[in-house]
Amino acid sequence: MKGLALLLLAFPLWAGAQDAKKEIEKYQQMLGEGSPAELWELEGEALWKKAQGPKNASLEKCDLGGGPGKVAGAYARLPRYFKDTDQVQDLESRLLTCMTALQGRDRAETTKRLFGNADRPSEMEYLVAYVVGQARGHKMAAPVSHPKERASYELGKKVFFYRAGNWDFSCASCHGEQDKRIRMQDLPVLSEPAGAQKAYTTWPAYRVSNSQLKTMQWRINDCYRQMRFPEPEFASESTIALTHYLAVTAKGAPYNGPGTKR
Amino acid sequence: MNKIRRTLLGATAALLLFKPFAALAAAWNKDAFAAKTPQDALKGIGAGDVAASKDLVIEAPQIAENGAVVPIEISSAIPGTTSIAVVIEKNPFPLAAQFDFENGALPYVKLNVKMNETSDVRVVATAGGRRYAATKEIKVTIGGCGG
Amino acid sequence: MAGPMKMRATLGGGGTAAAYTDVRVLMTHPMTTAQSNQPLHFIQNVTVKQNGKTMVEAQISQAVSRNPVFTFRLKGGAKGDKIEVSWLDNKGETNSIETAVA
Amino acid sequence: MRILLFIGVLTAPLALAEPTAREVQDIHLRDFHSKGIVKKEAAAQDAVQRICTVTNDRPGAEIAKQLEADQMKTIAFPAGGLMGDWKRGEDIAQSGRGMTWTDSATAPNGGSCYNCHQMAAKEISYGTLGPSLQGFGKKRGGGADTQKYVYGKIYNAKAYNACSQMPRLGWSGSLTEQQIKDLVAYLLDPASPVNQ
Repeated sequence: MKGLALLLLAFPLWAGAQDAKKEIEKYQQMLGEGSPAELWELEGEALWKKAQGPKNASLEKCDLGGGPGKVAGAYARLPRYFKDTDQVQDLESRLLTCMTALQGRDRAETTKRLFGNADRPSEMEYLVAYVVGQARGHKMAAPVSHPKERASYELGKKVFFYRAGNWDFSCASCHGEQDKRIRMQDLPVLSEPAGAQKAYTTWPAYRVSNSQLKTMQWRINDCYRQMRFPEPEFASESTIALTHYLAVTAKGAPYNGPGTKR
Repeated sequence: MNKIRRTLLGATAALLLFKPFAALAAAWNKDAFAAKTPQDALKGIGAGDVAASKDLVIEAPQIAENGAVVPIEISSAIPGTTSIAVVIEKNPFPLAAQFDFENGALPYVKLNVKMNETSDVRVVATAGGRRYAATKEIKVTIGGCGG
Repeated sequence: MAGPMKMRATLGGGGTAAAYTDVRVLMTHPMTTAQSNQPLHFIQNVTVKQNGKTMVEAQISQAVSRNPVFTFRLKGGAKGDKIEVSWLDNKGETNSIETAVA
Repeated sequence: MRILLFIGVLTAPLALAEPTAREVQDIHLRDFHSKGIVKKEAAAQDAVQRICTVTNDRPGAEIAKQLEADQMKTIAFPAGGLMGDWKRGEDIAQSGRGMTWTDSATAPNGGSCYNCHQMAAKEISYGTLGPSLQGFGKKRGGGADTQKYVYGKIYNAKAYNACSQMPRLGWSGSLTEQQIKDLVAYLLDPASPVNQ
């Protein structure tokens, strides 16, 4: 029941739509004030510092773009081009690189269980919570200077507007016009700075419907599920490019995650 | 009730040095929490007779998008408030929590509760041996007791 | 197994003397209900202490959301006050956290 | 053929940094995989999807007309009456299930109508991506032509507006003939809550 129909249950006509909107905003605000997301950050920090893998190493020397071990603010400047892999990487993709390079783990093992659940969150979810929490207050500044960054941004834009799947949707079908909503759910316009900033700076997020912290890769994956697309590969070029496009569009806004969502 | 409990605690403290929490377990009002109607829940916490009070404030959204997490903030301006209980009338087990305040804790709490469906949320405060209540209806669009 | 807890205790209320101390505490716990298909597992007691003195004693039920978050408010208070929050669940598991008021 | 030529002309002058429509499709086909009931091939574009994407949903009058004519040919209008049961139609309008990789092939699908449209006044949890359909039957009447239009629009919205954001619910196999008839009744039947 986590499809497009988020609010299948009708509630009786009791107030105007405006009042309903105001009350839902209040709900979301109060939700954010009491978020368990910080628990994921704590656990993620412990995992970040834990030595594991064949090389019995921690991720503390992982280069997220600012040099080995620099975590503070790193997320606000992702995705970006990395010389050692010669590609544009988002946070999740980069974490996988570090697990392989620093800890000596193989890709099959590190990608075996990327999306966890409330009873057993994934290592990726914990790590992501920690790293993004270290960027709170940092202004979004994903770069587009390297030729590969330019290409990634352009591809991301194309991916955003690409209509396909059984229902002919693109991201823009729902996130392309002002003041639209699905059921009661407001839809930010992600191709414009205001909407992209609002959404991007509050993801990844703790979702109370899953009692679980969800990553940006998950967010994109589940959008495609609801769009009736086939499943995108985790940290594939398309999903990284799409993330890059959104991050660049959101530039300038202070990062404020991990957020808390319904 | 607190006094009785504390006496019991004192009496058994020596036996419980290594498991201090076992003593607290005795302080869980099993009957009230097992009550299936709001009336029985109120009876269970000794609040059969309550007076409505404007000094007891429930801050909560009127609509919760997800009943699994409904934020509620409660504060009492009734002088001498020593306890606040939360009763969600339409939950299968209506009594959600009871908070006892001592030694200078303000009669204030903010917590997240589960709501099975749209329901009145009744808050009961105890002050000077008397009970006061406030009620707020919260609409739930997706119920939250399954998980 | 008891998962991590997190707590923040801050002075609030403005002015030079604090009007109150805000204690915000997060607990990792499944808080399963009788309606879920899992064994009933939930925190029953939460205790808040300030410098060793009990301030709040809470009895809670399965109706408190998964991964509970509470905010309590203690009168007055000063920097360095020791705040301790502990919980006990229906299976006898416990956890606690201690912090100094910032 | 004319349509394919058109795509070539349209994509040629784009800046070098931008991947072509064909390259973007190839990247999707490489990066997406089949899961559950959804096949990888669904990541490829048909003529409607491709042209609407490259023209920003504004293909121009002539191309639009041709696309719409092609799409019209896909609609299988059933013989006889098109009015089903509005009560069943309401359930279909409410349900957002179906066609995702977590849905089953056998459970009945919904139309997801309320995700995008206002319909019955009593349902305040409605989306606004599509126009409000509240009182639709009251305004349009329930004549044979209107029934046919509504049936066709639900079956294949692109036959009426080439780059409509509305899914082709009959053509894509999301809804059955009977389900679409039930939705026709939900919109047009004077007794339906949509027209109260």
